[in-house]
Amino acid sequence: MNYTDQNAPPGGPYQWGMAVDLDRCTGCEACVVACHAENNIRISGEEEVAEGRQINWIRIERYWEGEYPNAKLKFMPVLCQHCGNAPCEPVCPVYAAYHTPDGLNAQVYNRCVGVRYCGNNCPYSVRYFNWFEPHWDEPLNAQLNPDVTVRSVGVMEKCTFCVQRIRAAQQTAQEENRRVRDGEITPACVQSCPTEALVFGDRNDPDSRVAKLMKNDRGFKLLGSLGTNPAITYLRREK
Amino acid sequence: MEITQNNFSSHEDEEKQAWKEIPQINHDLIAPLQSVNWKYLTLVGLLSLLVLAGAVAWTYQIKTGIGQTHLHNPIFWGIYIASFVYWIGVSHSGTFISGVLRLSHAEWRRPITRISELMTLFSIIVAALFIFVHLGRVWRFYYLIPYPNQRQIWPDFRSPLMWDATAIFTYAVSSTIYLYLPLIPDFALARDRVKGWRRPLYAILSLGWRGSQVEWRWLAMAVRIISILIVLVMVSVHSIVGFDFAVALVPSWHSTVMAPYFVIGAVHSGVAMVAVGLYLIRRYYHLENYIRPEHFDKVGKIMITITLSWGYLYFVDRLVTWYGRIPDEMNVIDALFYSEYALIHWFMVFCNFIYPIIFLTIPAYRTWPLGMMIVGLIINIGMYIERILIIVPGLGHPRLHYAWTSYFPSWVELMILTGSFAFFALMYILAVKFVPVISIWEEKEGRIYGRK
Amino acid sequence: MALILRRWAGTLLALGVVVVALIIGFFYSQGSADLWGQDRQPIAFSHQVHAGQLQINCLFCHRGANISPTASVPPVYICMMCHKSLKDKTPEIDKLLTYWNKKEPIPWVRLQRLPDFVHFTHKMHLSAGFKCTDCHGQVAQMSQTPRAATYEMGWCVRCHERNRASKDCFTCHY
Amino acid sequence: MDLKRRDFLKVIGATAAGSLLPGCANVETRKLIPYLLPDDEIVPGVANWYASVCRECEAGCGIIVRVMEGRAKKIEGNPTHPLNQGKLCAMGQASLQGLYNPDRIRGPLQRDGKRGEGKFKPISWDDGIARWVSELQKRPGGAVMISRPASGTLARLFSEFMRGISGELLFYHPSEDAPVRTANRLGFGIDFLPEYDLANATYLLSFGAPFVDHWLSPVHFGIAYGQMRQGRPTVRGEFVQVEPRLSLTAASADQWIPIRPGTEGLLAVGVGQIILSERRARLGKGDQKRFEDFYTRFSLDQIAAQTEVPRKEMIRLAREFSTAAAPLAIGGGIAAVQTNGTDTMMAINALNILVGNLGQPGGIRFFQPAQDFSSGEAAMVAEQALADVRGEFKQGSRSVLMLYQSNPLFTLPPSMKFGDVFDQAAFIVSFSPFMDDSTAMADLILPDHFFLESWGDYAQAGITPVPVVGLGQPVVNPLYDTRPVGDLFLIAARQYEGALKARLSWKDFKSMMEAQWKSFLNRQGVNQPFEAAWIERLQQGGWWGAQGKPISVSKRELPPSVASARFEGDEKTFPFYFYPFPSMNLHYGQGANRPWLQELPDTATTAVWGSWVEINTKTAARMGIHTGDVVRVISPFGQIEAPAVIYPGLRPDLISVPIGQGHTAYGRYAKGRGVNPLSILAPLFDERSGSLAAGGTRVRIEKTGKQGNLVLVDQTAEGKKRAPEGERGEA
Repeated sequence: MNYTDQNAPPGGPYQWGMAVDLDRCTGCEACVVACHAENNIRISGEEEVAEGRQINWIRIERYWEGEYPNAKLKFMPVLCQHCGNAPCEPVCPVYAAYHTPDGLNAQVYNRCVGVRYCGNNCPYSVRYFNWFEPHWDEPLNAQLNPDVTVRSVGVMEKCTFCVQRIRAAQQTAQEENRRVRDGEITPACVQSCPTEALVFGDRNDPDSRVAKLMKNDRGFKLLGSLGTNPAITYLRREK
Repeated sequence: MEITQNNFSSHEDEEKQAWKEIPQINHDLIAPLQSVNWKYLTLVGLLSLLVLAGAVAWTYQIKTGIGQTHLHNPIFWGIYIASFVYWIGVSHSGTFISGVLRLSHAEWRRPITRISELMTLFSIIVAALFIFVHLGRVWRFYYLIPYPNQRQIWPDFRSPLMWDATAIFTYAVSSTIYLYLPLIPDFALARDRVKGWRRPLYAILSLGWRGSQVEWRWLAMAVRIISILIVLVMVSVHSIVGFDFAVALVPSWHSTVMAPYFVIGAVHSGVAMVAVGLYLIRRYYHLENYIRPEHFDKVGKIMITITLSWGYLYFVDRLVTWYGRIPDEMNVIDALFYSEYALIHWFMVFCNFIYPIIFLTIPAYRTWPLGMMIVGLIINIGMYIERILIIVPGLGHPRLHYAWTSYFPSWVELMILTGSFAFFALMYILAVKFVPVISIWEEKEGRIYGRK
Repeated sequence: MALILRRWAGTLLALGVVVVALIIGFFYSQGSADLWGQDRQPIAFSHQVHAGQLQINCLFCHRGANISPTASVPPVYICMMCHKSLKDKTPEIDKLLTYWNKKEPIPWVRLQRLPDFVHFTHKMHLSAGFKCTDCHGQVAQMSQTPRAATYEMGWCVRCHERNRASKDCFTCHY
Repeated sequence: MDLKRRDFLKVIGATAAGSLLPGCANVETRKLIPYLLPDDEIVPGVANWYASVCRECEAGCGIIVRVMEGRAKKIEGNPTHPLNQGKLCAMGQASLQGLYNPDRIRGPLQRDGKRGEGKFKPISWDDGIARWVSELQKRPGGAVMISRPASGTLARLFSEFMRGISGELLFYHPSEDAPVRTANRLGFGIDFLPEYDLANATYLLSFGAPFVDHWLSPVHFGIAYGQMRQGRPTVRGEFVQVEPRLSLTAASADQWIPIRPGTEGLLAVGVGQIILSERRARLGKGDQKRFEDFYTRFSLDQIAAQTEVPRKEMIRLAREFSTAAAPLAIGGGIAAVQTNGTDTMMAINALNILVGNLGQPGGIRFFQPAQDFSSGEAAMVAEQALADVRGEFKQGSRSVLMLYQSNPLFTLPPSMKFGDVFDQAAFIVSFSPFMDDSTAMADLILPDHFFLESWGDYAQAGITPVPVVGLGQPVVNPLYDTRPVGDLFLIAARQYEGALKARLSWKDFKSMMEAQWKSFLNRQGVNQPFEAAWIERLQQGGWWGAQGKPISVSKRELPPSVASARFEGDEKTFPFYFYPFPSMNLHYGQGANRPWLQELPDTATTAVWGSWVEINTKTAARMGIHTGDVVRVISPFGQIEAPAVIYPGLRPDLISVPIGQGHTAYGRYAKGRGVNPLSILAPLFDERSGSLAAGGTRVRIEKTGKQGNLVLVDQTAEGKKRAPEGERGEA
């Protein structure tokens, strides 16, 4: 029997990361619904959205550029960047926001007391707060995913890179005493993306798709000038 | 009775004369503790109602969720934090004035110190309250307290909020001591003069003060030491509150000037608040003989200095941003100067800078108590707005423009806000029925040895 | 007199401290422990008889334990596998039969529970070589099965420390 | 997969249910409810994945459904399915909220009170079916069934049933694709759709084809688009979108050409003419002459004038297109929903003929779909056919209306007066699982299972290079007292006096399917025992064969004439073109009762939970309209009011409104929300495909002075924003 820490797998630790190819993204928002389905994200309802309280762990930001007839519409999927040097982490007074050894920016719901400093300090505005107790009209709640906590009122939440899928894959790998294979883990958004604009993998594995894409010369980090060292690399759109 | 000043030939006569005044002083300053009229009671009733309303609103917010505010992504902080900062600011006045003036042996401080020290205590209580009002899960507040637990988790002391907690706790404790020490002789005085249920209480609080030489010497020393400490603590505490913002990544928060700027801002609102307090107490306790126009004049002069330094720091902060032309920062500046927040912003500048500078520089105005109170009010309004304008526009203009938004408080927030002001006032007027609002022994000391 | 008063002050202070301590303690217990009582089961099932005297393996009934996060309670069908053939009649067994005949599941009362924000997997722990009794106690000697441990976080963490398992929050809380 | 063994599975096992909230003590989770019977497939806490077919739109993607303790948790694409290769769109994933929709019809209902009052009272299944059958019996040949396009066995069942009672079966589904299909039939003489090989194209010239919004199969073409852009090491496919409104698809294009509505065909002709005249055409001997005759009929200057695309622009397009290694021209969307839709599509196909990409990689390739899998003979019809139905009811030759998941009252403009059918029909029965606008008018409602609860198969007609028959199975137990529509029809057949009994003698729909599959698999030369083969198909989610050779297209018809489209309403009083476009996530309103889709921001406007009117920036400025102001859109046939959204990607003379909202029924999330732009359309049709010319109505707009509750996720005004530096290419 092996008690090995799943953060210390054979062959060195994992560093999870993602690549987002803006030249492939068509803004179809399949990823958004996939995320809602996988992560028990509440239905905010019209009033709450009007208040600006909708929760989209991944959202498609759109930017209009130029005027008719040269108007251009650009998309950019924005989710938690899982910064290696995350502004949200040190400001949390209770360690609810912290960094895992495998490079995830974790939010521990049951520890959160809701001071919301992390939300202020996130330059990507990807942290979302539970202003009320979530509610699902029966029997919509039958769909809720038992692998993911339903966040109660007063706690901060955000993208986890579908940690439940990561942990599941790590456990199987651990039982078979091997490393997680590239492509074995796909977060809900990545899994659903038709154009394969999103790619997820282990940055520490030089042969992984994501590691290769991160070397692409179209690559850039979102708000890279801030030095947050995100785990997500964007690939610039051509033209 | 009018006290004419320079019609005595020698110190001895003067001193004799002064000794004669003592019983009168004792009587005048103990009197407020005993008289209760219907005006006072209605005021108490009114304030209690407001406080109750605030409490109800808060309960409702806890029951249904923090969503009862109008906060939303990414404006996670609103008037709760603004109020917190504001009240912390007010609290610094007291100590600053009395502490600094004590150390500089300013004679005219004597009637002012107690008034401002009480302010410190109560406003810091209100401020602390807002931390809890702000929490999303206040029933889990104890996660913020460092204590050994079976989870083996401690608070994160890298978080400015923990610095805050520590600083405020320190400050609350020290300022209470600072308030209490000079009270001891007065409590003793009250113990011997006040009848009824309060007597044993005063007895306990006076810690068996007998007024022996030794006791006086110890007291003097203690007060001197604590005065020095309190001034240092005060500066550090508000610097730390400034750090809450300075260390954050939010556009317009991330500025090195924040710490001194917050200290000055605090003193600005604080001293102004003192002016208001002075006027009211003078007016309703008929202490015209003790709080004289000269005192207002002195306070006014301090105000000018503070106003100028506040204006300087504010200007510096904006200038650097404007000169740096960092796009994300400029978005906030534009919002403040030209668009969304322009109106309220320039009103704030008027309240905090223009009005005080124009009028306080007129000597006649400074000796007009009512006018001084008005300045005080205006400055406090301005400073409160200023707190909001530090927090909201920055949050409303995050670096990814997609998430831009704006904010206006909800009725729950406003009710809790009014409640907090009422709570402060309530505590104050209850207090002045219990502690001598002017430090009696210091007053007497002043009369006898002061003019030397 | 003054001396006496000073002593009063002391006692008052002490009282205050005690009160504060009590309040904190109350909130603390609210936060962690699961206080509510252990209701009576619909059928007085005895682990002592089944696991103890009859030596039935845990996994025979709780067949989820080594293949699933949840150990799962046995289907009524499993009970009937034996009780169909067994002839002895007790009121408790009659209850079982009525449930079976009505094609109704038995509403067992849950005694061993973790909050939703804890993701515990039986599978992982069994494959790591733990025994059921390590956490659930000597069930074979209990007629009723109260919680054998607090199941509080501290209890988990200490065990994880002992066995050099991950102490990362994101191992269980997500 | 025998359902009976799961019958007692109604109650859910003892796992930490997702609905338990942190901290809260939740009563029901204090009870452990064990299964009565163990099911070999089911271990509490362990997920099972079942393969099935998505029926949310007409594409028929393969799906796999994650089921835990008998509850469907998540839907993902079936990785082995040739159409969607493991991917799935927003709408498909949201079908879970159709299954668990709180407003599903929970049992058979009959009308209580006047028709359309929406009052219903329960009825037993036996009585309900008996009533339906007797109504049919009473009026032989009087029945018309309007059904959403069924496929495979169900389609066959429907058509045989309706033939048996000598009724009429119409497979109707609102879409912009009818002209595309018709153009292929007329142009190439082929009934099914080709594979548009975007993946290997190097230059894509799209005339309004919204292939990532809702064209044919958005998922399939999404995958292909990704390939076209970055899938190949060296080549990056160029992509030009020609359409009056910058759609979601156009947003991804390298260039957007805002052409005048209804003139797309002319532009195609113009481009073609240039290609010919510059001797870049790759035509066979036979075609050369024909094509020259055709193209020389047009003058470039006139075309330039009508399309408002300058001549040199056309020349550039023609050269880029004809010199590209693998050029491909596709059409659809707004170009198709005009009175000249089919001609336009044919003119666009002609471009493909000119550059000779038929049967070539990166071009248009027809592959033989699965043969001898009977789907009956009923074909898809378009709106015009329903207008004829109205006539039949008027004369009284028809009197019974049967509705299956089709909502004509919502998807047809009132100007077509189809409502009359609902007044005149002697009897209306609906099999819809939801109380949609039309079902609310029914006399009898015999609710179908949701597709995730029922058996079904789907024979793919084109698009994929390999023949595909999808196979759907129940992934969860039925939630309510509903019955699969297939079973209903078989029961009815048994009760119906006449030859039907003999022809439809299966005991239930499942056995009919198995029979069909048995013979099908035999003819495919599968030589396993059926049981094994069947289980295999179920696990795979269907059957797909090997890729054959592209069919060589012999027929190469040109459109008889290409002119700019006709429009209803004169230019003076109605200065604007009007385009009601199928909403990205609600399509033609099917998605409106799914909260996820309602709350999914429309990518371009970020609007949620409602309707809006898109207005060009300059036009809005001219009229003093700001985002959020409620404007009135007036056509000769009616008016609607909705808040305005300033939309830079729109011709100044075009107004567009999303379809999908404005339901009068259809559950709590949809009812009374927003407006239905179809309700102000003129009864204009594209004669050749018979589909509604939704883009053919002219409108004018007025300010109402009101402020609407327009909910935008991106709350700030336009113009202020800039994309982050990296995106702008400065990082």
